[in-house]
Amino acid sequence: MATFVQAMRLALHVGEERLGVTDIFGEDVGPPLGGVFTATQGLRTAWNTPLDERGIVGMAMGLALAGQRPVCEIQFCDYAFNTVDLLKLAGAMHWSSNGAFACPMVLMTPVGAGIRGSIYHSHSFDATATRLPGWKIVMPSNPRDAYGLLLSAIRDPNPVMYLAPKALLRLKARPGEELPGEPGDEKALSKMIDAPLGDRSRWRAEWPKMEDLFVPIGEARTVRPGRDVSVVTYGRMVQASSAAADEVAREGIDVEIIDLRSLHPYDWPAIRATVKKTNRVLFLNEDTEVTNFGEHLIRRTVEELFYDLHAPPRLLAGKHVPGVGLADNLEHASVPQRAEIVAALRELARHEA
Amino acid sequence: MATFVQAMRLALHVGEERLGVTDIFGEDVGPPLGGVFTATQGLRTAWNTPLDERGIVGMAMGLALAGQRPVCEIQFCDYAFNTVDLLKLAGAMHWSSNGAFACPMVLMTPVGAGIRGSIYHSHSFDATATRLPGWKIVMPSNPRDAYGLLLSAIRDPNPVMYLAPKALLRLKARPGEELPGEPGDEKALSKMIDAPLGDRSRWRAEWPKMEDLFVPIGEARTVRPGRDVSVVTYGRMVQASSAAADEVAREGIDVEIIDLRSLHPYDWPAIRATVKKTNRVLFLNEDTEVTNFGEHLIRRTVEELFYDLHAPPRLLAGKHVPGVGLADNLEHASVPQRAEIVAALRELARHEA
Amino acid sequence: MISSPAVTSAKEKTLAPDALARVHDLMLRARVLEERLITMYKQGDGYFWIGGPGEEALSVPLGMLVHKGEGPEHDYLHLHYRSSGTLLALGADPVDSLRQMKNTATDPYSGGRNFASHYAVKRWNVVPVSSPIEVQFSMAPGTALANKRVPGGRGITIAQGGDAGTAEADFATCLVWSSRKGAELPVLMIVANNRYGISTPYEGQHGEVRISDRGKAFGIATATIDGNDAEAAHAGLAAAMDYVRAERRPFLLEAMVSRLYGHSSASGANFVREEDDCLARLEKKLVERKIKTQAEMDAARTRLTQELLEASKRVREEPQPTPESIWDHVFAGETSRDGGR
Amino acid sequence: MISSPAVTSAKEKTLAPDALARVHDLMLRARVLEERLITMYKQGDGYFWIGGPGEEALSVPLGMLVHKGEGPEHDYLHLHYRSSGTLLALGADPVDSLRQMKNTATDPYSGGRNFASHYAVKRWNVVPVSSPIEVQFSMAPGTALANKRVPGGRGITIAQGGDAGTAEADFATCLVWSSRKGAELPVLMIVANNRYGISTPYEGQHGEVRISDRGKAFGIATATIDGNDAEAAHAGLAAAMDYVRAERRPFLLEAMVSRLYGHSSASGANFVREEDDCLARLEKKLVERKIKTQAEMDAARTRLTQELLEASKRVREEPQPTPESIWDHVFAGETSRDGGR
Ligand SMILES: Cc1ncc(C[n+]2csc(CCOP(=O)(O)OP(=O)(O)O)c2C)c(N)n1
Ligand SMILES: Cc1ncc(C[n+]2csc(CCOP(=O)(O)OP(=O)(O)O)c2C)c(N)n1
Ligand SMILES: [Mg+2]
Ligand SMILES: [Mg+2]
Repeated sequence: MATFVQAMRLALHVGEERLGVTDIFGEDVGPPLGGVFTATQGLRTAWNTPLDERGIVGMAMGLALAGQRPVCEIQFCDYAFNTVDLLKLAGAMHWSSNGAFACPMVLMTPVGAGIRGSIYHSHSFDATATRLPGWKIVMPSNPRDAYGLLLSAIRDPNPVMYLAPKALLRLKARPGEELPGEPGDEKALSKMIDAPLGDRSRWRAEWPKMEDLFVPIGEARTVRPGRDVSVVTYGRMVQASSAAADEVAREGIDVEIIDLRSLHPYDWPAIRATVKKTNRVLFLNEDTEVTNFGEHLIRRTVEELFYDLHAPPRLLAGKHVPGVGLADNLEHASVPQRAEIVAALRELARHEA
Repeated sequence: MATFVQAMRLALHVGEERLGVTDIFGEDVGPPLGGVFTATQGLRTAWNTPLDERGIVGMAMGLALAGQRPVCEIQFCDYAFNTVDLLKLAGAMHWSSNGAFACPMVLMTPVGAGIRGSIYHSHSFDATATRLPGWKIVMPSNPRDAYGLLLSAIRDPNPVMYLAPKALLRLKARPGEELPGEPGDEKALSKMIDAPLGDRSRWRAEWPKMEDLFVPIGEARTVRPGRDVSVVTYGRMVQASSAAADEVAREGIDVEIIDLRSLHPYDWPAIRATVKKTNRVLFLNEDTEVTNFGEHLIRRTVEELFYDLHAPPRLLAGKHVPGVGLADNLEHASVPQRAEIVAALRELARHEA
Repeated sequence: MISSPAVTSAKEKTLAPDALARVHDLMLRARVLEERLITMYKQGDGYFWIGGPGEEALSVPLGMLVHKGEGPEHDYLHLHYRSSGTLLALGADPVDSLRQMKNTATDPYSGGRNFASHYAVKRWNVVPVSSPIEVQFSMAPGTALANKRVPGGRGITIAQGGDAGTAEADFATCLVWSSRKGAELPVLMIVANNRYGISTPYEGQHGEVRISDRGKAFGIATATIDGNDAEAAHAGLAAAMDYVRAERRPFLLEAMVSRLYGHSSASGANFVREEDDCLARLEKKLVERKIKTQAEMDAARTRLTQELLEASKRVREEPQPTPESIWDHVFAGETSRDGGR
Repeated sequence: MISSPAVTSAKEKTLAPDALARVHDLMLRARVLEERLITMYKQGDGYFWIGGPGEEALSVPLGMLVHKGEGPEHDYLHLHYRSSGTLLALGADPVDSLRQMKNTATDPYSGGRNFASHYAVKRWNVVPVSSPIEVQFSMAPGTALANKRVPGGRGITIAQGGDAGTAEADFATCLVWSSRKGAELPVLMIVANNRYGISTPYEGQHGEVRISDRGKAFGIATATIDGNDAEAAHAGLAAAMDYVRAERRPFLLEAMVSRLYGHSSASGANFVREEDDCLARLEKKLVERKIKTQAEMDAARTRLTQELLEASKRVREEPQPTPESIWDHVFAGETSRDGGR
């Protein structure tokens, strides 16, 4: 069972071998470290850049303009906010050149709280990302999607942002959700592709023969079918809402969970279907709550499905404060926790129209 | 009758004279130009910076940390997207230092379309700005508020962003809405404070004795009372919606227009009151429509006022495309025009719950 | 034909008569084009003008020296909004510039979306010129790395901007990324120093005596040249390009140029008599060297002016983009045009 | 007392015995503090460690030489996350660092919000240290302008960062903004060059032989010093600070230092034997010059270690911030805490 971060690494390897990736780069992405979360260990084309996020994005844009398929990383999305102008430009490249220049780059970056990352290792990026026209935005919540969405991102002729929930990076694939081609034995896989501790100068990864899996960008996944209340979410909150759904199930509340997986384009038919089914919906994410992507989804829901709603649609998101504080009390008060999700689900389910 | 941009200049002058402003700076802000829109002509403390927005914001932050009251300008908000990290940092300064360091800076920047500015002189900034916890955000729609909100922004101990709708900068104050202290005769005012064409090296402004006017940050203004439909808007769209309201008035639709004036903090009691009064609401702005501040307001409206709504609340905003194109057809298709506002008002008014 | 980099010696400070005549012809075409664009603006046939009159002695030789084509075997051009001379030297149709001025649907560079002088030509590696100052210098290392990867390749990357723009982060990024030891990149950075950023003079904004000095700490080869002298500019460019082509290392070239019609239409777009006019200088040379007569050149100017006047009338009749076209090209490939809606 | 800038001659390369003893005492305290923080992390009394062991020979003299106080008459300090030595030399209570490590409500620097070594001390002009690398260099010109405005003032601004961080835009911004001709600013830029950015070696990322060379094109005075030799560092800092104080112009100082416990707890926070230990070097000197005996110094270390161990136990009992405290200080002044909600 590959972990999320191993799945990323395997996808990048497939990218190098079969999808034309010639450069995987970012701060500490190359040897010896292979990424602060190990996502790029052992990759043939991985290299270390200067400590300059603007340069990283610019390098990716330049390579993409020259027809390459670069994959770059911003070490933490918290450090991508000095590149927003360049991200906008990448998203505008094809449009402003009237279709002449595509910009097929992938930008990967770890997002979200949940690892006690304090103010500058806990930011989310989904709200900012969805404000970048011309970009596709994906955010997997499990190893299989991590693999399949990264392959799709690499193949896509547009700039694609790949948001990796950092608290999930060590999550293992669930039985039945393996990556196609991964060795059955997880110890064996680790031996093959995880860099050893200590001196790595002579280490080479031994790659399993992976098969293709292109999870379509724009397609949601029903994580859990249910009758009573819908949760439309993505990333780390998929896990959090599953736990909450288990809890309220004991009270007879049957929750349907939709994992959007892609934030742009997003799967409106899937959202429409779940709202029409349960008539009660919670939009859930951990980015700050003022001018939040979930608010866009609520807007569209009330615009198109007002009379299908048996309760006011709800948003649960991060608090509008300057950062996520380090102390547990602070982090828990800042980003949605299970108890709050449970409370919101109960309220939605019990609401009498 | 002072124009919007004259009102800004007069407020900056008051800032220099009475509110402790020692530095007004940005690209082309000092002599000889005094700002690409003339907002800073003749000011004693105005100076030209290097062409480096990050440096401009950093300079303002440094001065503010040292207890000064800097006012900086980003020439067009389109060029502020390379500073988002610094803006976030300014907003976090007081909070992350546990209240030790305030950051009382004002950042002024022209926003919005309407001057055929093409891709990079038509951006809005309200969505991005409202995603900066710790900042106050104001956006005046007329000369009197332009004056009064700038004075309040300067006096505020927090970072305040002052978004100036560039299409309104030449707008004149309406009778009864003069600035306190401005000379009655607009030709006289122009002679006193508008720099002459040609050589300006010996020109000095002659400032009228202006009176204080502190428009409170966080307080909306009812531009037009009405019974049937509410428009909650700000900036350039205040004018556009007024024209639309005149048009539908002929059909017997009585529109109430709320000019928010402050986007953060915003005047929720005013929004609640108008929604409870008309039960039908249009949120209107010209920023792109995915993850838009108006969507936040809709979210809050459905969360708190769901059963007061006799029609689904509507958002009218800019299209989610990479930019505003130059040709008139393109600009008109990209940002809300009067005809669309009229259509939305009709639809809201006629909607049968 | 002198434009093949292979045959242009960097040492030639004097160009052969036919070469100089060709430079003049292109500079004249560039000037006449800009004057037409300014007139269009002033007559209401466009909303905004910005362009390159005063930079032709630099921009034309640059275009002539480019190893032109598509893909990493060829030169990549990250230009600025004063590069019309370079485009004409590459072979661009001046009428397309009129189309962009008039924001017609037929504007091949942006489909009526962008301001005049915002070029994008895929078949010549002219990557999209965009309004934000200096961002081209952050992208240049990327195309340069693609150039470098071509085995035996001679393609290089050229990034050009103004003097004031060097204060932006991106200029420093290009210095840092192109000079990494062992990973140097074939980038020619050109700073067209007209001593102004809009209204702000160079003096008071710079601690550097020469902007090109900023390369030195990074071990980058540098030069500052007179960009108003077509021959000096040609020689300086050829030398710098030869170096970058052969050494696969960066070069920082500063060229002193003029801003002949001010910053843009926002500042009036009127001829500035105090500035050194590179075209007049070249014409004087041509007369002195008896390569062309003033009468010949004046006649050519009149003819070209007339041609573009005619063309501008035709362009006026071309269609404007449709409202729905805002959705075109948001995405490459087959994605539904508005992603999710 | 040698810490008053007025009496420290820049020329002294050898410090007087009592001065050197004082430097040692503070360096030892700084080292012991960092070791305690690392232990707290390893024992689960904190979530993350980053700090300055290996930079004490630089950070301590810096703190001693600061013209300490609040407001533009005094020095502003824009430090990085390896500046504990500077804080202790200024007079900070090491227990407050333990509080930040344990993210208690009593942490005076951030109220339990920020990582260890993220200082903010209003009364000493220590502006908030924040995690994003290098942004301090964009803010420094602002406090320096405030310093400069004080008539007859001697206060200066000091901005410090690492070697890898100089690739960020902000470093270039500080060079550009502090050296504008006629508007030079009293900024001392310090680069603590430990030859690594996390796992990435200096070699391969820099075209510069010396980072300090980057100042030269701007006419900025520069020096590179041995930051592992407390006396050399003291002299280098004193010379640079005297220059900035007197001339009201910028100075770029590069100091070669060590990273004694790796990058942070993320890389294990274990002692790196290959690195030059500035404290060991100083102790050798003190023994050689017979200023202190090794036994005395070892005893001091044991005593200080014990004191901090005790303190860390007490800190463990101090309250954690309350959940509601996330709303505190979002705004200065009387604004409703959450603006609009
Ligand atoms: C990032 C950015 N900031 C500001 C502007 C507004 N602006 C347009 S041109 C210009 C001056 C450019 O000066 P310089 O780099 O010297 O080039 P020149 O126009 O003189 O050729 C400015 C400030 C911009 N286009 N982009
Ligand atoms: C803007 C930004 N990008 C990335 C990081 C992640 N990061 C933390 S420390 C570091 C390396 C810093 O190296 P250097 O500047 O040499 O300082 P040192 O840690 O060696 O003292 C990086 C990349 C960050 N904190 N901020
Ligand atoms: Mg210039
Ligand atoms: Mg380092």
